[in-house]
Amino acid sequence: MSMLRAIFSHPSGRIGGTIVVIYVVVALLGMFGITPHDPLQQFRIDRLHAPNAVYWMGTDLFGRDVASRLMKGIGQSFLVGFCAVTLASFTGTLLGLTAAWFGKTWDGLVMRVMDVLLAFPAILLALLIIAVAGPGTWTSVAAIAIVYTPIFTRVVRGPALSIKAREFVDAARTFGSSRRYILTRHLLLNLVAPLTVQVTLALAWALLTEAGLSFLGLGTQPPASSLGLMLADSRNLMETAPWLLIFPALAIMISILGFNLLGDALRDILDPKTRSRTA
Amino acid sequence: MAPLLSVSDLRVGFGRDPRQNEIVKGVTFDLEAGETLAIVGESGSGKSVTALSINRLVDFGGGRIIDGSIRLKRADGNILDLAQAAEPVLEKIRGAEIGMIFQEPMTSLNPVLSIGTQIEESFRLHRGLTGRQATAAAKDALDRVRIPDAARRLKYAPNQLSGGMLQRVMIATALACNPRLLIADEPTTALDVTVQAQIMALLGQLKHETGMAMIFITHDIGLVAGIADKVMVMQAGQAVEQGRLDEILDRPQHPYTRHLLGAVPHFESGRATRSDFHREPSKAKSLALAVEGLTVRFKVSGSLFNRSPGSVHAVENVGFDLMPGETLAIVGESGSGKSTTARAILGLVHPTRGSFSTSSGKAADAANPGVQMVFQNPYASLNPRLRVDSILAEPVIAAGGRINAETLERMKALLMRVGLPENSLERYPHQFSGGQRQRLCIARALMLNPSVMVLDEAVSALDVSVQAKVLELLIDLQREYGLAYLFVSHDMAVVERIAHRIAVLYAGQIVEIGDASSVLSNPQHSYTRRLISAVPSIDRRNQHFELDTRQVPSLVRPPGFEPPEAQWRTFGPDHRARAEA
Amino acid sequence: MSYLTRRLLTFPLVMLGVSILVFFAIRMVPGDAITAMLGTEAGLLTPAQRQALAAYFGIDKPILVQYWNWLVGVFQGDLGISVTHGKPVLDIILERFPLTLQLALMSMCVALIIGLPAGVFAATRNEKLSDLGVRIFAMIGQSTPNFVVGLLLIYALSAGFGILPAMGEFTPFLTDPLRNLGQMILPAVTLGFAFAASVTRISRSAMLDVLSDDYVRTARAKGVPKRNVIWRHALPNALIPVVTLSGVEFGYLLGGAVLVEQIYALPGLGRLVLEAILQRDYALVQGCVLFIAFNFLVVNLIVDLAYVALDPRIRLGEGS
Amino acid sequence: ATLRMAWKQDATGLDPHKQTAFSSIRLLELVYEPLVRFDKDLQITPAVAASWEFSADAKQLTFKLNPNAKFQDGKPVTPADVKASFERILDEKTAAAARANFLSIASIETPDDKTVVFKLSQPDVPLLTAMASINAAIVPAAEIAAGTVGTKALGSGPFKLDKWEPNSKEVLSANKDWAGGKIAVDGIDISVLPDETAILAALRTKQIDFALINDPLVATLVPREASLVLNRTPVLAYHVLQMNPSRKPMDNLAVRQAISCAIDRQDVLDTASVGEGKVTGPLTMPGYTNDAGTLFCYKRDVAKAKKLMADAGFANSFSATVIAANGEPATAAAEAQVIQSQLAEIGVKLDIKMMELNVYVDAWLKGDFDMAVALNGGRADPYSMYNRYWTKTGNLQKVANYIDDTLDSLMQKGRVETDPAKRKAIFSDFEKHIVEVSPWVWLYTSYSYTAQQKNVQGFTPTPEGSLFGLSKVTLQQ
Ligand SMILES: Nc1ncnc2c1ncn2[C@@H]1O[C@H](COP(=O)(O)OP(=O)(O)OP(=O)(O)O)[C@@H](O)[C@H]1O
Ligand SMILES: Nc1ncnc2c1ncn2[C@@H]1O[C@H](COP(=O)(O)OP(=O)(O)OP(=O)(O)O)[C@@H](O)[C@H]1O
Ligand SMILES: [Mg+2]
Ligand SMILES: [Mg+2]
Repeated sequence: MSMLRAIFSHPSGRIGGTIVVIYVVVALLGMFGITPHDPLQQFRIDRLHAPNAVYWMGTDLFGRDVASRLMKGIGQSFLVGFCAVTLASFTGTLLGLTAAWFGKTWDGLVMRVMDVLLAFPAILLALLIIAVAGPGTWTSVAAIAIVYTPIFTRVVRGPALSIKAREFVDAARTFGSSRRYILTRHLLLNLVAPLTVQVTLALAWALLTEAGLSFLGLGTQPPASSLGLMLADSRNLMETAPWLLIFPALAIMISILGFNLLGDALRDILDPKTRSRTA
Repeated sequence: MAPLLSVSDLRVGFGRDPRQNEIVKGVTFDLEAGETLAIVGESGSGKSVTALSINRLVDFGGGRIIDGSIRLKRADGNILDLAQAAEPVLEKIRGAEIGMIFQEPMTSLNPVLSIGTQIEESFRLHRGLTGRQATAAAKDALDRVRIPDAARRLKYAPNQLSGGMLQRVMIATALACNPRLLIADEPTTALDVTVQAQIMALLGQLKHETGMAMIFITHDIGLVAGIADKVMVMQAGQAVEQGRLDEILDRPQHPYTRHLLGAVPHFESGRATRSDFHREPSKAKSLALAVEGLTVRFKVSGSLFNRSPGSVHAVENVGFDLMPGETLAIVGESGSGKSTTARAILGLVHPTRGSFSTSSGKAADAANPGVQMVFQNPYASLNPRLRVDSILAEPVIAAGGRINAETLERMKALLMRVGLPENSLERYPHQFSGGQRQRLCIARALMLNPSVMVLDEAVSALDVSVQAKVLELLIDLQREYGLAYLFVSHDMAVVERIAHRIAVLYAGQIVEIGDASSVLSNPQHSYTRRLISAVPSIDRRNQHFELDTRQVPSLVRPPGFEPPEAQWRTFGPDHRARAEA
Repeated sequence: MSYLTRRLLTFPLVMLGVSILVFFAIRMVPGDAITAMLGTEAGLLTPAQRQALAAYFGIDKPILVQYWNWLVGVFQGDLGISVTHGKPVLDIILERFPLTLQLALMSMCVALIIGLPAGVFAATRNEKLSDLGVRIFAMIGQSTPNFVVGLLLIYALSAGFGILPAMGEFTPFLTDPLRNLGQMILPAVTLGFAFAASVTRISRSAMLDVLSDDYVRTARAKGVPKRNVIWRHALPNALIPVVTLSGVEFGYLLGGAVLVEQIYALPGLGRLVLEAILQRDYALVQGCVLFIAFNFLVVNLIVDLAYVALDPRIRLGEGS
Repeated sequence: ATLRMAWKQDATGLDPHKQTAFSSIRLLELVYEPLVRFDKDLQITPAVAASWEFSADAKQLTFKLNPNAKFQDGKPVTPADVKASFERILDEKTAAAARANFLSIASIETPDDKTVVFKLSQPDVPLLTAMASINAAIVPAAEIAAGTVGTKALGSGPFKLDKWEPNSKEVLSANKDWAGGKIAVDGIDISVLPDETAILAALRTKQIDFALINDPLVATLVPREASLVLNRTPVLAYHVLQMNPSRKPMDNLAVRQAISCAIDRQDVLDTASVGEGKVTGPLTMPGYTNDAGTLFCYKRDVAKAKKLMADAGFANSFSATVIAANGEPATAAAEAQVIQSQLAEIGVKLDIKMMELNVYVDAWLKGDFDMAVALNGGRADPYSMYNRYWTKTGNLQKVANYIDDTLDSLMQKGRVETDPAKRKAIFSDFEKHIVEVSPWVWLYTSYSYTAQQKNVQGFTPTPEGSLFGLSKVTLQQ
């Protein structure tokens, strides 16, 4: 609660928070099918209509309502983004934390594997995963998650190493606290701040990655919509029906803007050093 | 004749609405050429803000001068009100007419530029020197602050020098252009006693040589005696008292000044030691803690292109014992291995050699609840994200206990005992002051009824008045529970008040150990003597500090190095010192 | 062991991991070089024909044998022969690499030339209107997918002004610098846009941090003029995060920028790998990925060394 | 002047006997020549051969070679080269794509230095059209012996391939000695521009003179530009919804027919291809086409479809998966979506699965799909076009997964019939029958597009999409 208040009293937090909240609402509406029209229904006599009173954002090649598809697409993109980031942050945190704590061989092993994943061109990694498993929502989630896991691992391991050297951890060790207790209560709890910031930023990237994958035809499968797929489909219609490009592009930009602003605000709020400052 | 600097009714505020957030609330003082004004007061009283306002550096921290004037007599005799001056004029004055040094030498020098570059910069800016000339001038400046081998050191980066050296570099930079006013904002607070003494001596000498005026800010009233002509006491943004040095020290008028003077622990050369415990060698069987031959070495990792040059011999063959109810203080300057010794006993670092035993017979290590530790920094040793009840419960959980009504009772009782309100349990560490947090740490250490407490600089981070109260608490607890303390500190005045015995650590080795009053009143090892003579005291007024430019020896030894066997000499029943070459 | 030795020793390990990953992953993808070449007509092949083709493409032996042979080749500096190009893989990569390198360098230049001053400027105008302007620009830059930027740029220029960089055929810089730059500037700007935005934000926040550091106050107390305080004292200290970011981004760019290369029809590494995957040119995929991974490791190492050069405090190899 | 040209997809290899991808064939047709080739009306015209003749029993085919025909290294094309080429194709080790079409060749004789005689084991009329393919190109016997056919492009065609950087560019120069006549341009520079909007942009800014376009959405934008000309030619390749009759419930005739009746082919064409094309039955080649309106359920009839479904016991609904390849053709995803929406009306729930082309091909070849959206290549002859699917021994019978005696016997009859009118009748019956039993739903044929600047003249497109017409192109200043 106090977190929310802090976000909304922070200048960029207010804007970012509002954007994210609106998107989440729109995404939920889209996911539960509360849209002006059925996003899948093809009003084929109304193909490629420019935005008007009936179709607020126009219709696409099939006469589907762009506004409804956009809502659904936001839902889809957010679903993929959220799931992927949750998965990546979870695995990354687990690996980073244990690597920092146990050090030595385990650290070496984890970090080398992460190096392998990092050194492997990200888009190719995603591409291979999707090609092997076949495209679809959950494959995209897995692919994006695998791409971002090493980043989270690194983000966690660094601070975890420094927290490990903090005095309260030493103190805990002098009492003989169990490893699990120290890992969860001391390290993890104090990693919440960097993780939160990273999560918002990763959400923004995940949206972009999802868009890129769908753009290559590897993400969301038609007739479902996602922001990237809508952009990809509009590519060759850019001149005949610019609204097909403009609305999804704006939607994606504003959402990423929102996550970035929110991330900045969280960074300020959670990090005392930059308090009262915005980036 | 107008004074060199005349500040009148200075008001400074911060933030969007500076008037609402006034930090300095009407300060007035005059300063003649060649005079030294000491500003004292506790943390947050506005000393630094006042100082920064004089050369208008507050502007960059978001501060604004709301009211008042700062009249400076310039070299040509003109008088300029700095409070109204424009930035370009101020740039000419800063560094040239007003020099400034800060508290933290480590962070006050630009880490990525060599110290030579940073000193030269002053000469380039204000004297128009370039190239060789500037370098030569910088070398002279380093010579002036008695840095040996100045020519070579010019190329060093700040991280290659010790704190004391860096502070001298800072002074060299500030004095580069012979300013007529030097502002020193707690120049020695971050340094340890021996180095502090060196810096004070240097400032005294330079003041003498150049005849500059100085504003010296400190919260340690003991330091003031040695250097100041005038003293101003600040509290909550106001100057509550000011006058000549002797007037203030001997006849303080304001209650706050009196309180400040009373709280300072005065070092009394062993006359103020405790006498509530006597060691009886016959009872040696019931030792609370015995340490033998403790040696800790850290392998130095190789640099970018080089292999490891060897290891740091942080602690070398240290041995002592501790009886229930007794306090052994370990003193020594920074880097002498005090903390490493303490940490090795708790099992936080693995000793290379050595053995411990405790009264329970078990080795003292991480799983032994009989030995507990209180760390130096109360801010860092409490997990900021845990509530006090979880913090206190941790040792119990670690020892396999549960949180039941009984533990809860014990928590409350201990909180009461260390003087914290009962509702503390539901609060977070950041909702306590520094002294309160240290009490929390002490309560936490007591949760498991330890027999030995290791206190590593447990009161060093606290304000003087708070420090006194915590010390009192520790002594009470010792009496009550029969605790044995291993008290690590560099502050001789504090040590004198709490220790029964003292061990002096130098470069990882004990050089002198014995009964506190004997060691303090009759130090035998030259290093102990040096430590003691460096302690400031308000009794030694305008004293001429000895300037000692010796360096602490490097502890890095090549692989396989073993130090020679020590020779001990005995001076009395419980007092031994290492023979010196 | 010195840091450098230890660091270099991890290279082969990571490369081995990458090689295993790429080798087996690419073979797990359905379809092979035969379907890639013949498409649905591959169904017309008799078993003997199929066998002959498999032998031709070198995919007839057991997979572990294939891996071993390939690995042995790699150790001898032979990345194999690409079946689509009919040339040694290394030759093809080295042919394509200059473009990718140039593109990466140019986008980094674009990013640094725009981003760094913008970030520094914004930091010194903290909370002022101009600061806000810079930040909004940076946010927009970061939140626009670069394929959208690319498509819009091409459309706007070609339909609106009738100009367009030469597409398709890449002219090496040394052959015709002007033509080369004309060709590369738009892709570099497209990639550099988001990159510049990140640099702006990072350098702004790093500058803000640094400007409140003690040594900046010291410099001011010495009477150093504002410009010098910023550029000589503060900036070098704020560079570390900028270098980190640029290094990571540059490392990624060296792997090729698939979408941008595709849109601007540049024959870079990104497209090379993508097409190699689509054509199941296993040797080429493997070679490219190894090459890219190696570059990434080298760039990372250089970044770490740059830290040491930038900041004498940093001593590598401690704690990690 | 050199013609600057662009296309989206590059050739995948240089061996004319092995390459089947449209993109490869487009390039190889400029470099190699078969014995004969098709003109714009799919009539057989001379290429390396100047004339040809079937024996009366259709068991012997004799060619007279063009005496001027020369390979690009200056050596004349000899009957030995022809013989070596066909032997190479027939050799299983070569893995030649068109081998199956030439299995009836029993022996090849070269009585003199201008004559080649193919002796056939059985009458085989379609053989001649099969020989018009670049997969039956004549390559030098010496190159075959040296084993350099796939690595060096040495043909007798109008252009020499000077340089090939896969997926980047080709440089072709005019072959001065070409037997087919004088070539007006000095050469052709081909750039691979993987994005068709970029191709359009390059045309607009006059960076290129000539381009191949696949996506009808992009093609329709070309005529809007005053300086550009769009050529569109109907092609033989057909868009089709393949069902897998070996899987339930597509094994049920009524279900398949219901699906066929439920699909509005014109609507699919209008939506997915913005109307660029023509609704078609299975026979897409000129001379064999029938009026589509006469075929079974070519007028959409939802009521009938529903009734058929109900009869088959699927009054409620069933679901199935349709696979389609990404961007191959460009309209695949759109077709799948329209079909999905149309079939939803009769209670068929389609799941669309888009796949990378190779993955798709893999699944397709294994017959591992419920339904597939496909663009299958056409041939000038109905037998060569369809024997692979609808004869019992067809190589792709496994893909079609449908055995029908009527279809098989009609195919065999058509194969040996030499009288064009009778052949047409046979294949008309074939068409009627296959549409009625509906293993597949034929949708439409689209156009192949080339776009060019106004000053490019003399290009004639062909229904196969061949770029051979570039040999006649002139560039006006
Ligand atoms: N940049 C700033 N913005 C807002 N408030 C500030 C700023 N700098 C100082 N203050 C406030 O001004 C008050 C006085 O600070 P100042 O640094 O002068 O104290 P001090 O007497 O020097 O204390 P210390 O002994 O700890 O150095 C403090 O309450 C502090 O919070
Ligand atoms: N983990 C470590 N690795 C390497 N060297 C270390 C480590 N810990 C301490 N040292 C070195 O051991 C020596 C003793 O350090 P220690 O912390 O015990 O000193 P100290 O007497 O407690 O000093 P201070 O008063 O500054 O706390 C120092 O030279 C220090 O640099
Ligand atoms: Mg201060
Ligand atoms: Mg210590």
